[in-house]
Amino acid sequence: MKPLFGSVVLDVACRLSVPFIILFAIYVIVHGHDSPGGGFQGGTILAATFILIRMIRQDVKPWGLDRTGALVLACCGLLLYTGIGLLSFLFAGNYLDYGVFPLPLEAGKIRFMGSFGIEIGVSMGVTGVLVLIFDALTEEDSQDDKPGEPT
Amino acid sequence: MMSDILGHLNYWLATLLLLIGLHGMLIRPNLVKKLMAMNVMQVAVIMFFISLAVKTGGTAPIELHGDGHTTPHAAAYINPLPHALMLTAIVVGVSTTGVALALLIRIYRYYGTLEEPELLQRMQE
Amino acid sequence: MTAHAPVLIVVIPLAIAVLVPLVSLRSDQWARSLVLLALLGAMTCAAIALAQTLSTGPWHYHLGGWEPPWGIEYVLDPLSSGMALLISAVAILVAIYAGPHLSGWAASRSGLFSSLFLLLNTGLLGMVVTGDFFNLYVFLEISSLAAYALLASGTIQATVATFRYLIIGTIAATFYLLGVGYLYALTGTLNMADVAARLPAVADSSPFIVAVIFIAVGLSIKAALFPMHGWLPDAYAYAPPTVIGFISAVMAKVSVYALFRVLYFILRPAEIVEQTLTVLSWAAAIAILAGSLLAVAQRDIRRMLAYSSVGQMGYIMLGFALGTRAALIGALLHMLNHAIMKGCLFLAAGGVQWRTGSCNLDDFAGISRHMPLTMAAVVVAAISMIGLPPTAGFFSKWYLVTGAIQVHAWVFVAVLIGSSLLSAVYFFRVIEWAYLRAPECSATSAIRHQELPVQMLMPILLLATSILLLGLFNQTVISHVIQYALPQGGF
Amino acid sequence: MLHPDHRPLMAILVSLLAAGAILLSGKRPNWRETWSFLAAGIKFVLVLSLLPHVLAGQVVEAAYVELLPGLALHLRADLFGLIFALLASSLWLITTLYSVGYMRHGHYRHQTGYFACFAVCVSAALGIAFAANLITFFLFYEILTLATYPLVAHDRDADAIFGGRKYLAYTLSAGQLLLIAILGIYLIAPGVGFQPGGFLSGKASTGVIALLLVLSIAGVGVKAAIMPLHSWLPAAMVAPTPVSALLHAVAVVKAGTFGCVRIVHYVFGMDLLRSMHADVVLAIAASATILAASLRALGEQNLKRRLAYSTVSQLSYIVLGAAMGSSAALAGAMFHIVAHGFMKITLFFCAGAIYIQTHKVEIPDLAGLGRQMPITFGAFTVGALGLAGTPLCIGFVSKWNLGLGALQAGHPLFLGVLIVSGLLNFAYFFPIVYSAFFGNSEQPSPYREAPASLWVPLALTALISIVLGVYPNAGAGMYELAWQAATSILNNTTSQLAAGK
Repeated sequence: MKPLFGSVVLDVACRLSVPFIILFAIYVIVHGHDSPGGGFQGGTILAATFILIRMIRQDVKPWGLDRTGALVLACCGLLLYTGIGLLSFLFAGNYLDYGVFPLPLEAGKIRFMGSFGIEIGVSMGVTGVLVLIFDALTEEDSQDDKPGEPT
Repeated sequence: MMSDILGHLNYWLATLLLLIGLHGMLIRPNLVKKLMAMNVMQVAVIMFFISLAVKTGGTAPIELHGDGHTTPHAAAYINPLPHALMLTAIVVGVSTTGVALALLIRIYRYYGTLEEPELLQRMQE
Repeated sequence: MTAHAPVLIVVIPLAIAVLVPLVSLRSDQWARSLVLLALLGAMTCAAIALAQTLSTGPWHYHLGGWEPPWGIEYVLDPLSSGMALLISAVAILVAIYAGPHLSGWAASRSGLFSSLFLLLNTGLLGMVVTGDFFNLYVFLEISSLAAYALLASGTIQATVATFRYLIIGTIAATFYLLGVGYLYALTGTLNMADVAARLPAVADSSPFIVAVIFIAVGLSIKAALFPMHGWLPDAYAYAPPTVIGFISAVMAKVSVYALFRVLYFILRPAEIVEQTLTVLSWAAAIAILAGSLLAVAQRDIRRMLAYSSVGQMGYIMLGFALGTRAALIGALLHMLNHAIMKGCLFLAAGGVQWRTGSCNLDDFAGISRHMPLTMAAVVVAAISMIGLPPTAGFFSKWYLVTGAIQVHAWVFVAVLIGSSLLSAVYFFRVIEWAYLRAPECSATSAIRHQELPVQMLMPILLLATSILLLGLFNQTVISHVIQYALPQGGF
Repeated sequence: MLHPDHRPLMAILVSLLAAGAILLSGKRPNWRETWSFLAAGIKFVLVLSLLPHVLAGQVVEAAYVELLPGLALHLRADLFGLIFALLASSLWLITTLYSVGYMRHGHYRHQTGYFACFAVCVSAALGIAFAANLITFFLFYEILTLATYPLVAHDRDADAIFGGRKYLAYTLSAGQLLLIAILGIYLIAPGVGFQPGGFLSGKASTGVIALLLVLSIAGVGVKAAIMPLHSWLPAAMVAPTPVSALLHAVAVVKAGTFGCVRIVHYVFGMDLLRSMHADVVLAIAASATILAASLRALGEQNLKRRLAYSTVSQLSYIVLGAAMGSSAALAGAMFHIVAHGFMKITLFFCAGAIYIQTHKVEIPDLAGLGRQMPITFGAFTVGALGLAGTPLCIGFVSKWNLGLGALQAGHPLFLGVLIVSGLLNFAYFFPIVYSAFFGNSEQPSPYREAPASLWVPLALTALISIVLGVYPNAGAGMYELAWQAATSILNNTTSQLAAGK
């Protein structure tokens, strides 16, 4: 693969900024419950790191996240999401009714934990899908794989 | 007349954006420009929804804990629903754009053009 | 688990859709079994829901336990659960049919394909069961996106056609969303039942008129009603044969269903809705004629079938727009019938394309000798499309014509009858080629001269049989299901 | 309805099952034909077994699955229906025998599909005969249309395909007209089955009834080949001869005329027709068809096409009888369904036998052939004489009754039509017979008599024509059936016939 933007300056800038971006992403995800933010936004930010690394360092496999990895990540995230939703059936609640989980916490916290799980699932899904979209758009020999898309 | 326009400025702006988008999608011969126009059109609807929820001096409907803060009166909250909806609409828009770009890349790789007249000509051959 | 059937209808395909790509990394066979399992699960849930709603009335399910109008609500009544049952049943047959196609593909590709197919199902089933305007939009877009990706996986022409479909489809969805925005601005709620309750206060305002028109236009585009049908023939003609049977059978119908539900069950008493219905009835009449005429002019069988679909969607729309009891029964019955007939025809056409490589009239020459069973199914489906007894198509046409006569709409009677004759022209042309013409001798490899494999043949024959059974036992369907699916009052 | 009798359904199903069995045993001709014979025999016995019940005035009927609200798939063997059923099942037996010989000696291809479609056609014909309401009638009527199409286009050459298209265009359009008529009738009178004497009287305004009548007569009139709706019939002559025989003697055109009588007398009723003067209009149309088609037949040089025009003309006898509506006219019309069936099938069998032996289809080429094929041409002569209405032939019985009916109904003009038509019949058949026996053939041709599988059936039908001409009640008592049916209709007609007493 021919380098797209490869240069030392960009490389250093990338190295410097990536940890902070990830930190910010995690912050946004974690505080999705009670402040602006959440899984979508956080997942998008997280995906930005992967895409940045791919663009600048020509590393198609940052932290092991190649194409298949992205697919697996997306699927696992969405499975987490649907799984938590389905889990509430076990405790006689409706779908996504995570107030019913028998956790040793106060009622509001239980809802928070449930939606936090959902946010993590969503952010994994969004990250995976966005990376997949990026990969699909930049791949060289075009076999027509289309990415799935998030909820 | 003037008051109609000024009183509902947000509607008129949204309509204008919508029309710009529609015009681009239907008239522009370049497929990428069609796609951009599509995004403009989606933004028009998003703007429309968000403007429905605008409240001058309102705050985000978030419980802020800790000292020094007083919980504002519920009437001061901005309706969060349109924002949540438009977040979803944005995600939908991004996905659509993603799929559309993938299609465009495939078309470009095969035909070497994204101008519709040329494309039609090459498809005939 | 039966208490959660309404949400499981949607969640099972969704969950499996994200699971399938993972599983297909390990075993393709397992992934495909999972797809079937998911669809079977969705169908079982739909069947349970149908039985339940028929005995106890509509079934409301609140997601996350939030009461409407704050939370999203799924509403199952005989109409929506019947539609869900139809969608999932056709999906199962198509999933079985797709087996031999997918066998030739790389595992990752077929996994994605299956996943998208399930997502398409999720979207369509969600559109059917949801009781929330915005949720409907989301599911509409999920189904559309999955459909774009599936349609584009055919030839390069399919990609171009799909891009056009994407542009038009997005316009449609945006229009719908804008209409919903107006409704929200007027009523302050997105729950369908809640909107209906608050409607009388605002039914005369001009924003309401705008809302109705935007929603009607948006969903009509998705339903490929005549002047807005342009995207359909290309998209259908070039799409991979695997999915087209499903997409042609149910996708446009779900949009018609959504339009029907919104107009009849929620917005009905308003005057603008009546006017919209009148406009729609004329558009439908033109659609019937134009679709049939254009179909006569085609030599590519799948394009012909696509134009025929434009005409047939007109039948359904006309029945809805006429609005008498007989016409509504006819429209609903035709929805069911057309899904089965068109599914059967497209699957058979796809089979021919799979064997011969293309799907022109010339490819059909003398094909009855090599694919007798497939062609027998085509004949049955074609007779049903023309509307001759004892096939299912006759009976829906009977009700539609009865409905048109009851309101003294003689033009529509003539249109319906004339379109039958036109469809006789283009379907008997196919039959004539398939049975009476000698096959061309040149360049025929042995593989072309074979009946389809069992996996592909079985769904086709099953659909053909059900056409006959549905015809003979249509009263059972009407008296046990369809009559409960009609909107109460308003006649 | 207390004891549903399933024999009508079984009679219909037996040939449908046979069609399936024929398709499955396509590779083995002997099996295929065995199925045909077996089904034809069983069917004939089944229909015959219904005869005593029906003659004794019992109702043999059974209702099955409900097709439309209040309208079931309802089969009933009544007097009139049984006439047609007997004709169709007996002629199927004979035609099967003939077909086997014809198709084998003519080295035809696609025989499996041929025999299967044939079986379906006969099923549909029986369904039409036993239909107890319009929707059942329409169902089988359209099945008949569809099943006949492959037979018409059997040869698969350009002519055959064109003939098939023309046939479909006419019959499918007619079917749609009939559909509208049936829809209208059921909107006026929901859920009513056929009743002798009709059930529509007083249900709607005259204008609506007249419209429905025109639509339904146009609908069945195409199959009955009433001019100007006849032109598919000569075009359909491209089919193999047994098919033409089936088209003209048994299934299609007879279904049309049968439907015509059914609709006029069991749906509308003579009273309604008279009140609108539709009877006269219909009778005049029929008379015009009789004469015009006879004249047209004179000018045809192709034997089968001449026979086709003869059919067009003869069928209108039946329509004429139905339109006049007096007791003798009705009985004559119904009996003419049988009479024409046997006579015309004889003639077509002869035409087929001639074609198989000599490959000649033009009438001038037939000169002198009668001396080489005496049995064939003897039978031909019997059929021709019968059609012209010579005494001692079956055609005389029906024609006599028709003439009598014309006088009863007070329309002596139509008697004149019948007589002129009889003369025209002589005019277009006699030259064939004469030149065959006494004409000089140009070449001393080595043609021999047709093989037994061909001449036995045609001799049989010729013989039956004569026997029934002498004893009209012989065998199945169809003459008695016709009279009883006519009486049952007229008993339910309130207005007294002008000359009926």
